[in-house]
Amino acid sequence: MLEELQRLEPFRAEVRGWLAANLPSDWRRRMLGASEADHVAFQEWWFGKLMAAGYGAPHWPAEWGGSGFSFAQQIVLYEEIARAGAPRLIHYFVALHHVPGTLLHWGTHAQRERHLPAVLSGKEIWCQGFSEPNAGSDLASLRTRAVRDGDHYVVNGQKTWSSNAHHAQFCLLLARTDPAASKSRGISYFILDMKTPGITLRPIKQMTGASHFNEIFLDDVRIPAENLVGPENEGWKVAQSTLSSERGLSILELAERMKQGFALLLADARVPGPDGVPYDDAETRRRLVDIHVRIEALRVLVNNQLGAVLRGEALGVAPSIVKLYYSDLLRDFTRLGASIRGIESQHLEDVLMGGPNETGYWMQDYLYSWAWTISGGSSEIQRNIIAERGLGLPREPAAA
Amino acid sequence: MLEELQRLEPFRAEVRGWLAANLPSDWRRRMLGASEADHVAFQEWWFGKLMAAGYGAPHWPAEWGGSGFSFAQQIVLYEEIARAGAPRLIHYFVALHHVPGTLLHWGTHAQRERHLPAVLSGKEIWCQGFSEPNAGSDLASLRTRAVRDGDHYVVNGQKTWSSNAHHAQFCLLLARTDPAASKSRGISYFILDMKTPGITLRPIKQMTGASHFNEIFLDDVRIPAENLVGPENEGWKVAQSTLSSERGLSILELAERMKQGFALLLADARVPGPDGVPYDDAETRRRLVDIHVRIEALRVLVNNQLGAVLRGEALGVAPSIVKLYYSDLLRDFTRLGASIRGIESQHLEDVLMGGPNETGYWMQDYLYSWAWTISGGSSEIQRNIIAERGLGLPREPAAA
Amino acid sequence: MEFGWTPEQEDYRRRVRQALDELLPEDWDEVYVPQSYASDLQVDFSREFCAGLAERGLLVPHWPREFGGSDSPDWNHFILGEEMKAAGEPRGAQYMNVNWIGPTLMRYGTEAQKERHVKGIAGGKVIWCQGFSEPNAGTDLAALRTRAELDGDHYVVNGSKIWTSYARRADWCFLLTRTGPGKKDITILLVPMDTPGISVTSYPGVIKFGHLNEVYFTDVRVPVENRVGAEGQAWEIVSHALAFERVGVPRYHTGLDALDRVVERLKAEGRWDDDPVVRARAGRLVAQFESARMLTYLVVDQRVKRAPPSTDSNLARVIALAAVNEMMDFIAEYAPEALTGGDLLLEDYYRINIPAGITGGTNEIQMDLVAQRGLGLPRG
Amino acid sequence: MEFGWTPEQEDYRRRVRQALDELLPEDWDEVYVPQSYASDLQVDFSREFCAGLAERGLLVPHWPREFGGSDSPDWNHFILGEEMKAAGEPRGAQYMNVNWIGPTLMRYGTEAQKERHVKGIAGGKVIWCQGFSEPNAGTDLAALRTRAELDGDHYVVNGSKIWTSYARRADWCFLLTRTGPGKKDITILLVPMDTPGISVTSYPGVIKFGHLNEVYFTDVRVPVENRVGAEGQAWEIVSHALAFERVGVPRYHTGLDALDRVVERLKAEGRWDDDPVVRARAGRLVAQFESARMLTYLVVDQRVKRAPPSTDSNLARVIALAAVNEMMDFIAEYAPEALTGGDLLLEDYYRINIPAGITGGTNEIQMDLVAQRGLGLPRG
Repeated sequence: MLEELQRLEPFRAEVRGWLAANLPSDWRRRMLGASEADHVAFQEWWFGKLMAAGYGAPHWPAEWGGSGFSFAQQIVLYEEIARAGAPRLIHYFVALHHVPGTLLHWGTHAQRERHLPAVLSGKEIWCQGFSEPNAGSDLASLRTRAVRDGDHYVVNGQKTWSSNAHHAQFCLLLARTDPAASKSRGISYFILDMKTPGITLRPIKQMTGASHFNEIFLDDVRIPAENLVGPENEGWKVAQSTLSSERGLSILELAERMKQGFALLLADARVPGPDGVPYDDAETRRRLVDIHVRIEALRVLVNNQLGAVLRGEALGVAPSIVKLYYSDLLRDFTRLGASIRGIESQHLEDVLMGGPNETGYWMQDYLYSWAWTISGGSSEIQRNIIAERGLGLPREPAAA
Repeated sequence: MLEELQRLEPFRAEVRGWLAANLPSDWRRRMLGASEADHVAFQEWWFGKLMAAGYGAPHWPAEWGGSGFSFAQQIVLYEEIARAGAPRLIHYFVALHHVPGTLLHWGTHAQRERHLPAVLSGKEIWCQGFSEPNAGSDLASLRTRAVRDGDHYVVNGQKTWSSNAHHAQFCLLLARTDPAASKSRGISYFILDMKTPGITLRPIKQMTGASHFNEIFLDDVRIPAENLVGPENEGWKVAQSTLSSERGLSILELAERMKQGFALLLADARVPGPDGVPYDDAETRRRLVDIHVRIEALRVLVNNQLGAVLRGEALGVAPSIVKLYYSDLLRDFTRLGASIRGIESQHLEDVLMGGPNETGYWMQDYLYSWAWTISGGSSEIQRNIIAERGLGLPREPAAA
Repeated sequence: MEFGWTPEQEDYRRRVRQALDELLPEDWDEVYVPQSYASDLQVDFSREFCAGLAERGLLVPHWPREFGGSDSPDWNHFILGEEMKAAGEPRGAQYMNVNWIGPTLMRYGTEAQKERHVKGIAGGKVIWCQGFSEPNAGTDLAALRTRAELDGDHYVVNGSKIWTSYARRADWCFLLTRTGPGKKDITILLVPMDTPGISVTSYPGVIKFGHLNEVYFTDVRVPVENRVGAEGQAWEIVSHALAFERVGVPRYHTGLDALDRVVERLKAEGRWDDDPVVRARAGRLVAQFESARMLTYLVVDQRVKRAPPSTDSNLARVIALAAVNEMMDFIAEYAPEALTGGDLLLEDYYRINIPAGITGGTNEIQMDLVAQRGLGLPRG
Repeated sequence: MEFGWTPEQEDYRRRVRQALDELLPEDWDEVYVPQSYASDLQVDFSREFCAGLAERGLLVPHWPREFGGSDSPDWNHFILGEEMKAAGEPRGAQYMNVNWIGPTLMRYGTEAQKERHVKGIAGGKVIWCQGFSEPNAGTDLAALRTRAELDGDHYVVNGSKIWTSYARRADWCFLLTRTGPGKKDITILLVPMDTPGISVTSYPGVIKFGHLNEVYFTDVRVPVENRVGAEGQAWEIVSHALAFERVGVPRYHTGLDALDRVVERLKAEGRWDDDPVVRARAGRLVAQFESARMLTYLVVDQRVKRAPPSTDSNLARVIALAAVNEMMDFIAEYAPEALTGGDLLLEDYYRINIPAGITGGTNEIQMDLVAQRGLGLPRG
């Protein structure tokens, strides 16, 4: 992997130069506590800049308006974006990764024509409607129902932990079309227009005051049959394409940003705390070292996965391992930050919109780390995937 | 790194074939609870076999009787030895790694001539006299004194956690020659003949009943001046050569063996326990997955270090990170094993001489993991190295 | 050894519960409690509630009769505290008044101060705030920088205080000021919050619904007669005051309540009966909170017997804080939705305990104390 | 609430301590204790020691007078146990005799059994072992496979038992046998260990110095009159017997002793005074052991008052086991040399606690019990 990346040093220099010239140096100041509207506008502006430079859709095929970069180029690009501390394109995450990953494989031509160019125009924000309340550790046990009614499906149910649903025009929705089938069968996959009547959003108010996530209530929502993606009752398979569309690049970005977050914490740890005590006592040192070691391990785990993608190898449960490792680490890391800053951490700061998971407001970061764990396929789900597919342990008892 | 290793597939096949043909299938049975004498004889026999095949000293230069293998070849060889579950050459570890690593750089020609061929003959076992009791986390604070007296040095003091000292003919010894100099200065490096009068050994009896380690008491022990290695008072520098002589291969071997140990534990976890309860409950699954994830991370950390060696890069604190990661993991892993086997673990089994750190007698393995942590440069030392050199934190307060 | 309450103590507990029944509004649990004890709503309500307690002789029963108390036994005082805490501490801001500000003024105050403030507190209608912490000084008195300079018969105060709960509604501030350059040159002033030059700014905080207050003092003139004790006597007075807090809040009540709430949620979701792991964790939490309860009782018993100070009160806090810490993790793991608008009471419990549970600095210090003083003592 | 001992209880404790002073050899701590309670040396010594206790009325004081006891109050019995444990439990094997084998036989034994065994136990010179556990059955009675078949006026026993402490020196075995195919067809026999067909094999174990015993029964003939109760009555009898063990051993004494020893080592090495981390950990341990002590006292108090069974005894064990677990890690991290021949007493503490501390299965079960029964109970 390294050799391939070394050959890309000129490309890396080019990206770095572009970022230095184009990333607004004051973006953090502008986005600290920014309004939702300002943040939407800023994300759209920054995505437009990236698109104009050819960096906005590096993994999209050229025929659909992307840069058609090699995977190695994508790695370099994501590394540089993270190292520059550029804003995360969180509003476009689903649209840029999950939408093409799903539609290019399962979508009709009409669906692709309708949505793919719109995504790259920056005008179309997407969200995901997979998770449901009380589904516990098993996505396949979802209960939202879709019933065929002429040339429509009528959907009733509830989704939760949907990121940025309040900004989204469309949603990738899973609903059960055959209630008699066993768990992962009888599920279908839809494109849901968020303007359809019968949709109600309830923001999930995090303890930090922010609400990145929503519950989505679906009450006799009518979806045209042409918005079905893939065959009826095969939605579980379609969803696998969605979930595997992101081949390690966003975790690369997160791991790279975490390294920077750690540098921030190290700097914090050198500052005397609110009680005038220097925080280089033995226990704090020990905890800092242990977190550092785990960040190093995360980085090589990510590289390992990227290497496997580069070589075209099957990933197996590697993505779950990396994701689980990251989630646990993010929680322990931010908790250490909160503990080092002590009483100061109780002050609630403005949220940095589009910032990393380690903003340096450690208590907020710690509280957010829980939401992160739940929203993106919980750690329990990852553990079960690893236990069953990786270790060959029997399925978890149904009740647990 | 991967490409280099792929080119070595024929070599790998050759090694694997040789091991299949030459590794006694009953060696575990023979070495389970074997006497010390039988174990010494067996180690010598196995080392002889390896030497005859050209696998005994892969990293030694050809001029001194080694195979002069490339580092990539060494990686393949160690991987295969570990995967075959071959005995660990624990009696020869110091002699094969630390002795040439030190003497080839710092030794006189006479010292090399005297010792290097003898090591490869299998007749010379070496031990290390670095650690001292109560030295805490700092090797440089050692207190064993060596005073020049004519053409000898007279040594007094105490060493501890010396592995296999009771079998050794020679010892790599650190002693303080200038008590006025600050910590890491004023130390000198000696070759100590273990037959010299004034040496007393006390076995350190582990809870498992085994005693791999010894305390060494030095009472007016006279060492000829020609046995000084490197300049007087420069022993600290010489010791750095010793400690860096082993460039990740033994941790590779340990990590590879740990993967096999985990397979053993997984098999154990499927067997109903002594109370007739199957051990696939949610908590055990969770713990198994977490250990598995950490073993994967260890493996990629090791690969990362080996890759850096292959590319000739400076390792920095990477070896300390890997070592610390391994030690913590070994402890948690074997503890999980003991907890899964429950009451059965209380039965003390015979020790598998030359076996891996995960023999499957989990309680014994767990108890041994503590000794492992202390003996090979404790986890505290590794943490301090990482904190000071890796993170640039201030030195630990002297008192702590 | 004798565990259990006397009939008189049981009666007393019933009396307290009855007062709570009579004084709390019907929507107390639903509306008031989730707003947190430092909310304007609760602080304002405490004037009504504490006045009601005062009428029933339940606001300052542990005080001497000369100050309006009834010299009630320590165990009764403890029972009162347990019941208040179990009800969500409706005394709110005034918990401080009756537990240490009043008693401190009884001992160190001038006759005029006693007449005004001790009586005021006993009436249940006065709100105090505590001007201790400062930016970059935390709880270290030696680092305080808010200055008070004598100018005729007034002190002129300049500086600022942080983490000043209740400041938005307080009538008075128990203020620590610096009156000289030395480490111990700290002096206590009683400052009316409506004095010109005082401004209160509120910031959002994570630790509770509502706000953290900062109080700024700009040329605030405080009459010399508002000084408590002599100049430089603050260390002694504060140490004495804090001794009243030795037992601390009985955290086990709210902890066990929170645990019950999580368990109810898990049962409703069908995740309780078949999951031995979650039950085992809940069981350990019960054990920890009950330990804290027993140790707290032991401390009260020592106080009742006027035993010399021991580290047992620290022990009780260490155990309670460890339990709180585990309880927080338990909520976050097994009922995370509760922390995002799904259960205001659990969320409030979590927020309030963040300083104790997560930042935990105090906890470390307590443990060190225990080890320094508690080991090597004769036992058995 | 009343914490503290009465003068009578203090007197009783003094009496016990004096007996210990008189009866223990001078080298008890140095020679006997490190050999572990199950060593031949200690088992043999217990015949002398317990006889001495019996003479002083301190072996079975809690027994009814008709069986040689003095109906002493439960608290006295507890004090006796605390002191014995603190001294390293010199009653050794006979701890079982007086705590449950004797009382069980009083209730379920025939007159002849009472005459012989209850009296024998009260004399302090008889060693019993407990034939419960079997390979692949653990502590699950339903899975027992050691068979007893009636042949005239004898049972013929075949099978084997594991973890049989004291078996090398025991005079009698309290043996569980299977007398039918059903889950509950378990019957108790009292078997003289010198009966032909019994062999004892000892294996080294990690949990203590010395050995783990396995006992093999080959056509061992046991007279029918040695049966306790009826055939199939073992479940009832064992449940009753185990109820005597509810409090369990007071683990806090040995735990705090071990902690003191580690702290002494750290002080001697200069690693105590300047390391707040190690002190904080030690402090937390003190807090945990003291919690266990208080909860144990609470359980004894309930027993004294003949209160209905609660989960408090489980709570006490959960807390004690958690403390033991942390204590073991503390030793291993801060005094690892103690585990490798450097300190026999610490090493013995560590070994003995391995089953409780590391394998911990029991602990999980206890916690589950607490959660199942202890939550939702009325409080306060």
